[in-house]
Amino acid sequence: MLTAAGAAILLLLLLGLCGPLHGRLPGSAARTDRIAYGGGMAGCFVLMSVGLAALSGAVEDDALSAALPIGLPWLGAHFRLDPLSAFFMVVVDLGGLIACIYGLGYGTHEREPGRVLGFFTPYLAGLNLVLLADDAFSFLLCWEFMSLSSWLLVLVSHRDPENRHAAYVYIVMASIGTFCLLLAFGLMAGPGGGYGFAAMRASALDPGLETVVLLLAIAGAGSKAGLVPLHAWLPLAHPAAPSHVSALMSGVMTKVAIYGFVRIVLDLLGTPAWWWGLVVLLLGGLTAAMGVLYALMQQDLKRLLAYSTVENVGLVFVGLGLALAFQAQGMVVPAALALSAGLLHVLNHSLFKSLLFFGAGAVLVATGERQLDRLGGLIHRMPRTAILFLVGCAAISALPPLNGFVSEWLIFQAILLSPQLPDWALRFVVPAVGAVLALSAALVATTFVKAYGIAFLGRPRSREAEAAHEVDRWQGAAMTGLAALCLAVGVLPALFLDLLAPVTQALTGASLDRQSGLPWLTLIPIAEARSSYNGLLLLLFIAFSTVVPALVIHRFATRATRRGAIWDCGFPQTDPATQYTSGSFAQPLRRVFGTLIFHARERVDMPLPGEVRAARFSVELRDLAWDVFYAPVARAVEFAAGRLNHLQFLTVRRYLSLVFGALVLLLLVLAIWQ
Amino acid sequence: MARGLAFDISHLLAGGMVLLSFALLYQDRMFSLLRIYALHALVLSLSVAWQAWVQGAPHLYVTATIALAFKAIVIPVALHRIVVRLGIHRTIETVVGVGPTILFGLGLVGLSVAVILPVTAESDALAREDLAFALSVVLLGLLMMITRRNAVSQIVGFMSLENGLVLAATGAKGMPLVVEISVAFSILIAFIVIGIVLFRIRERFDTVDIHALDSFRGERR
Amino acid sequence: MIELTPLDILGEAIVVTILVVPAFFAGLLALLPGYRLTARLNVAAAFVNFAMAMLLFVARPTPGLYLLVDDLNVSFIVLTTFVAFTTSAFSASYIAHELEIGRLTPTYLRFYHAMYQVLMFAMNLALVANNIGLMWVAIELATLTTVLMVGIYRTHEALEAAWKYFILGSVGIALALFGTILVYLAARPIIGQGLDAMAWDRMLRAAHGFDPVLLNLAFVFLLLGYGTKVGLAPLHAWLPDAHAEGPTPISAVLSGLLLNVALYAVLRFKMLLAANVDALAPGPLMVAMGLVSTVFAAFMLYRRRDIKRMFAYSSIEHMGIITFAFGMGGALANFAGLLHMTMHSLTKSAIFFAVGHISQVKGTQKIADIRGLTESHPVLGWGLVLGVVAIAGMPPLGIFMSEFLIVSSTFARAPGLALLLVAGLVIGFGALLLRLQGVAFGPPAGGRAPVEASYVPMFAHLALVAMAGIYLPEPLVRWFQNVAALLGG
Amino acid sequence: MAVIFDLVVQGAQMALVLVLAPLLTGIVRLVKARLMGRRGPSPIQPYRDLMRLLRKEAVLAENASWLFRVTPYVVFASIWVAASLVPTFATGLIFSWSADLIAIVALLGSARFFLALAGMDVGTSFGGIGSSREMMIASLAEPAMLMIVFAVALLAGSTQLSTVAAVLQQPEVGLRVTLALALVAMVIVAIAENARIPVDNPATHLELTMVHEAMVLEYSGRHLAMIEAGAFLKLLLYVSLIACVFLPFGLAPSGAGPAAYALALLVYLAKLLGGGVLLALFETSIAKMRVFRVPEYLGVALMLGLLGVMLLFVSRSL
Repeated sequence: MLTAAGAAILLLLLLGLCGPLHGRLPGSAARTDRIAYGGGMAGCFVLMSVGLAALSGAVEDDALSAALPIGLPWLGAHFRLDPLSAFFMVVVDLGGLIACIYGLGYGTHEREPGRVLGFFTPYLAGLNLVLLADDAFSFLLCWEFMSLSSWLLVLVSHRDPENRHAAYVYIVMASIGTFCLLLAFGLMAGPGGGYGFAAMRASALDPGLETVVLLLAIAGAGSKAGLVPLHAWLPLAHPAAPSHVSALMSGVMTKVAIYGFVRIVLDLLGTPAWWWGLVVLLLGGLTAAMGVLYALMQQDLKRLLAYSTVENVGLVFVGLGLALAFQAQGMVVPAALALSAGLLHVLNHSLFKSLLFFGAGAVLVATGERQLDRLGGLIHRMPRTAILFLVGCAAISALPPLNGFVSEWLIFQAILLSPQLPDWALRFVVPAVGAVLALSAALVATTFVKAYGIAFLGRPRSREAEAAHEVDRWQGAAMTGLAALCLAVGVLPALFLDLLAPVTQALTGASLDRQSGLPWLTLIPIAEARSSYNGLLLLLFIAFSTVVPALVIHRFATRATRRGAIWDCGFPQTDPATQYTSGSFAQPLRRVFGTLIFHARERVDMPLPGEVRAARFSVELRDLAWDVFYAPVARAVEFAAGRLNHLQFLTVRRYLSLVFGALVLLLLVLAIWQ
Repeated sequence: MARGLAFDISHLLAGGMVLLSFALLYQDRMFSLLRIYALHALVLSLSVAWQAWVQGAPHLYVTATIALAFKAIVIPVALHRIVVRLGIHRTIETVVGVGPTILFGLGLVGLSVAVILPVTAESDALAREDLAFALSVVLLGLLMMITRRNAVSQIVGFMSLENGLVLAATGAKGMPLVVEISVAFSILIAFIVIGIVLFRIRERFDTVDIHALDSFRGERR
Repeated sequence: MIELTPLDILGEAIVVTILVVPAFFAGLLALLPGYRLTARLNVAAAFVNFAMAMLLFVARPTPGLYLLVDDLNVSFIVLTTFVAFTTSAFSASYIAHELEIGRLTPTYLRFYHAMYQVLMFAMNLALVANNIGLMWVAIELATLTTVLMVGIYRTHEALEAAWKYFILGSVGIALALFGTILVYLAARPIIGQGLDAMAWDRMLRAAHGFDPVLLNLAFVFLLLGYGTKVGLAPLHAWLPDAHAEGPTPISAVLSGLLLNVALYAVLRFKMLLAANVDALAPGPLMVAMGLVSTVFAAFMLYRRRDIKRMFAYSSIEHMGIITFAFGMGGALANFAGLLHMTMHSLTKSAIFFAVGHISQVKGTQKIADIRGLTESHPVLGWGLVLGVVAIAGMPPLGIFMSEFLIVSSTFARAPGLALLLVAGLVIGFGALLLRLQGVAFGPPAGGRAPVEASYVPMFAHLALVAMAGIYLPEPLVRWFQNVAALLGG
Repeated sequence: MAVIFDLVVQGAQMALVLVLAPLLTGIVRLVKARLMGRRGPSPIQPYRDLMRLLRKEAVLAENASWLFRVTPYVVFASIWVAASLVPTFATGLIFSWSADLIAIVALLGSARFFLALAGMDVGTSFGGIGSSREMMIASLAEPAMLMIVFAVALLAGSTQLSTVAAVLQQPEVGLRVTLALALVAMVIVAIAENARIPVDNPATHLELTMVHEAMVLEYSGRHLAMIEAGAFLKLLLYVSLIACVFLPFGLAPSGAGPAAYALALLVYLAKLLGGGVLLALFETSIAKMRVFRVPEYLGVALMLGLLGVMLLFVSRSL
């Protein structure tokens, strides 16, 4: 089984060679495109099947691990496919597969396709390898390889200075994160160098050290996943890459980061302390709230989506935090519920975030614009994209019967189990986090009403938007597939939740009851009297109540329709500029949260009576994390570099003084030491 | 010859070198500096010759000869001519005052004694005392290099440092390759002197001439 | 007298060859005119050297009074001769261009080739010397040679760099000599006077009886003396300028080899101290200097405007890391140190090859004037990206493995030190990537002339580095482990 | 057989809410008019309005998209489904397990989502203002609502409305501080969600402070009828919800006989009437507030809900 996975990964790595060959092979450049993406599809498909097979328990256990004589010499590279990695592998390769389909169409619009092709498939391979790695060295090697390849993908449009800046911030943050994980693994491995995961699982750490490992894991994996306040790189880097890569970065790579966190904290570290859950919950809640508030304020479609990723990561971490809190008390069934909720949201987010990024990519291809305020009316020119994007928006806004609602519902159910927790702090924090989640859920809906309403509805705000055209069939197919999956998970959540049973069984020692056997495929996580949900029935209900009245009205009342001028209360404004913009849409909520969270400054430049110039209004928003965490560090490094730089310009005599000083110092040390 | 006398004489010579090193530190006139340096080299050559005799190591006479001919005569003369030809100022600009420098130098001597003192006495006392003096000479030479702004006096500092090394090497009984090392060092010094003449080194090595400015190069600020 | 086997004799012959060949070619190349022939002879001599060094795996001489080949230095010898060989190949095409644009005259070319061989000779001698005095002489010779090479362009800047190098180097040499004398003084009462008391193998066996005070004092001087050559802060000042102003092949050799040779000397003395229980542990000193160098160089990387000078600072950083690793000691850290040293040599020389090409096609070494290299010169640009990514410690390249081992093994033992090291690494990483992005990406600027020199040496190095990051051959590992055990705590 | 009966009861529930919704609004309007000293329209006026609108030709703006035309039906359907999932006169309906209280809140959210989109479809400034404000109000009202849901669910140990009603019918539940807080919060949310004074004025047009009406300004004919019907249903839903959770007496349990159902129906009608009168009283006694005061007003609801939940968490341990 693992050999199939290995072969698929190798294929993916080799396909990276298509990059340099682009345009040099006989035949057209499009052919290399097709080879690379087609191969990518094949590889992802094999890997996804492997993951599914492993998850369904169809494979012998010993077929699921391998040790290769590479990597650390005396240890070798260990790979293993356990339920956790299998689940994430399904998520990753489903995303990868569809991204490859999308890439077939989207890739033809690249200015320098070689820069994408060369790293896209290795990136996919890297994502998978992280999941398979079973020792610290292989894990970090693949982890950093993943960062490296995605960094180069962010640099595809390298002529834009903003992208270069984004890529730079990204790679530095990625490297810091890797070092955090490296230190965590160093602690877990101990001075003897037990780098294998099996050895780490077996050895027990001092509680103090466990705490350090937890914090390092939060910093390392959390920064990659986009936990506030380490998130500031994410909204820069994710949008800068080509859209199918953005989809992978936001939809998939953040999931691999979550995998890293789960692997270290829930698997390798052993029994959690009660307050671990508290820390993770608080961070998750903070991330969810901040992420969505920033998302709401964005005017750049892709950046908005990236911030929304931050929000969703927060949601997943809330699930994980609850799981940790329950696990610490030995409440395994609630822990399994919380973990399932978090992991299901992992799958869901990968689906709808990819869909949304693909939609944004389609808009970008069609109009060349990412700024919401230069779009509008695309629903008429890109009907298919519009409807698929709408599905994505509805799914991410947790509207039933789509998939986003299911995972959010499950998380709420887990929160409702929390009064059973004995710790006071948790009793206060959990409901507060619940309130924050509720708030952010509502704000997500607002955010995506804004995104969809400004980009696709209304009248075109620019010539580019007016001249937009529908995208090609590959892109359409990819988006259709994702939309269908969003609906499928929403309507038949039981089937997907059952996939998670082996994962929770392995990590928490319990799993939810088998869901797919219940009548009508209803979801009953704990007990029927407690809570249940049936997406299928709800879908049928809504369909029934939509179609029947419509038919009745059309049959018995009237179906006459007339097109007329815009009414607008009798004073129609013909200029599209009079429409609401993204900034004005968000203004009421900016007033509510703005000064506190964004340091929002609104400046109005109102001409005096008699002046003929136009009035101007500008808003300045800042990402707090950037100001508080990133900028001071950058300034400190800059300052130290500036100070130390004087040492480059000394005279030889002064350099000699340094040598002399070192000598005298060491001799003094020696004299005193003796 | 009594063992005591041999010890006293070599002690005297080595101590003389430390004293002359202080004189170098103290001196602020160019030509006097060169003369004191010549004396420094002369004492070194005497000391080496004395060691050759005491240890019965004839090859050390070569070293002594080199010290005498090259360091005590050729180099000072050459430097003298350079100073005259290049029109270098005859007074030496120091970075810190002479007083503090001397005090600091005394501290250095104390330091060298302090670090050498714990050496077990089984390695013979001659070597041990010599070593403390040699270390002092080395440190004083370095101190001189960093407290003078003028290239010529810095070279003098380096050469006195090197004299300390030769003193240490000859004090180490039976050490092979001493001659080779002293030759190698002489070549090094010759290079430095030639370097001064050829390149009229200025900028980074402070100045040959105190009026020349530091012109930072390569990577300008 | 021990019976000599044929293998011993072969070993003897090999060692003599790797000394005689460069010495002979140095003389020959000083006399021969013409560019093509001499460049080829230079490559040929370097190749013979490398081939001979490889044979040392098969046969080694019995340690004599002057020469010694053991597990420790054989790795250095092979690495040195290999990089010297590839660099000579790079230099052959590089120098042709320098002649064309008139930066070098034929006379200086002759001098350059002769000096190249003298340098090879000196480095080989320093490595195989069994005598601390001989090693000192060899390192001094290597220093003098490189001083001359650094100044070979005879520009104002080059001369000044050479002068700075010369003065600081001379002081370093003096300090190292003092340390050498002290070691002899410590050894003499135990071993007896004469050459024996300066021979590595004999000293190591008897080191437990040496006077610890003298050894400590000696180590301070040796660490500072040879540390100057290694380029440890605050003794580093000569290094950036010498790298920046000399011909690029020399920068590659300096960074890739000469620093290692000096470090080799420090390691040898460290082993002596480690063998003496009463002497101070050399580890903390090396750790401290290593850390200072790493962090300092990391900060210095930010304000660099000259691309070669920047990579010179990166060399300081990496020598700091290596010194740190050896200072930490222990099987893992020593292994990592050796690996890091090897990888750094290969990578850094590859980077200098790339930089050489870049400065030739762009006609400048100013970072600000070089942009968009991956677009204007894709092969060169991506080669540079690969090299810098490797030196920055990203996988799947070799330095990642050594940094992984150093950091993870240190953190369990001394968390504070590991954090400082990581801080240095991250800061350096940030600077390198910042400059790399500026140089390799963005709209292209500067010349667009095609590269005429050969890419083979550069990519050969990078391929080795890439391979080592994923797979280290078993014999190499075992042998590194042996050496790591030799180096001790 | 029982299944068929259950299905009939479920169908009756769906029909019932549909039939009663306009009447409730009519009563509220009538009572309000009487309180203001006007005669007011007949309580069945909303039915007449709906019939009139349904018969009329629909006028669409030139650039209205399919979304604009579909939205009224979707909005109507979502609210209708939600309303029919709330136990009105009987608990334990056959499909009640398909969605719980959280899902009902989410269904209302869906309706609002689409309505807000439709408001932006034609691209007028009025539509934008309406959508923007509606979403702002919802962003604050929905978490408050969820907090109320939490409070109730924690008290009852379930998010199923049937179970909740059944549990709260038990005498041992008694009077709880949490319930009182939740009730106040629920009323506040209900007022905001139904666009009533003081948050919004359902009777206004051509006023810059309008919210809901600005959003649906472009609608006419049958589309407007569906939206109006949706609004009526929503009001009914909230009144039923409050009745079901806070005044659960008189609900017929699952599988009760027709007589019990008839009695329960009468009780339900009485509750609706009471709710309508109270709402009218409240609305006539208060002035509309400025839009930017609304967040503070809703913040109170959120705080009350959270406080209720916290109290529960704390009291559970005592």
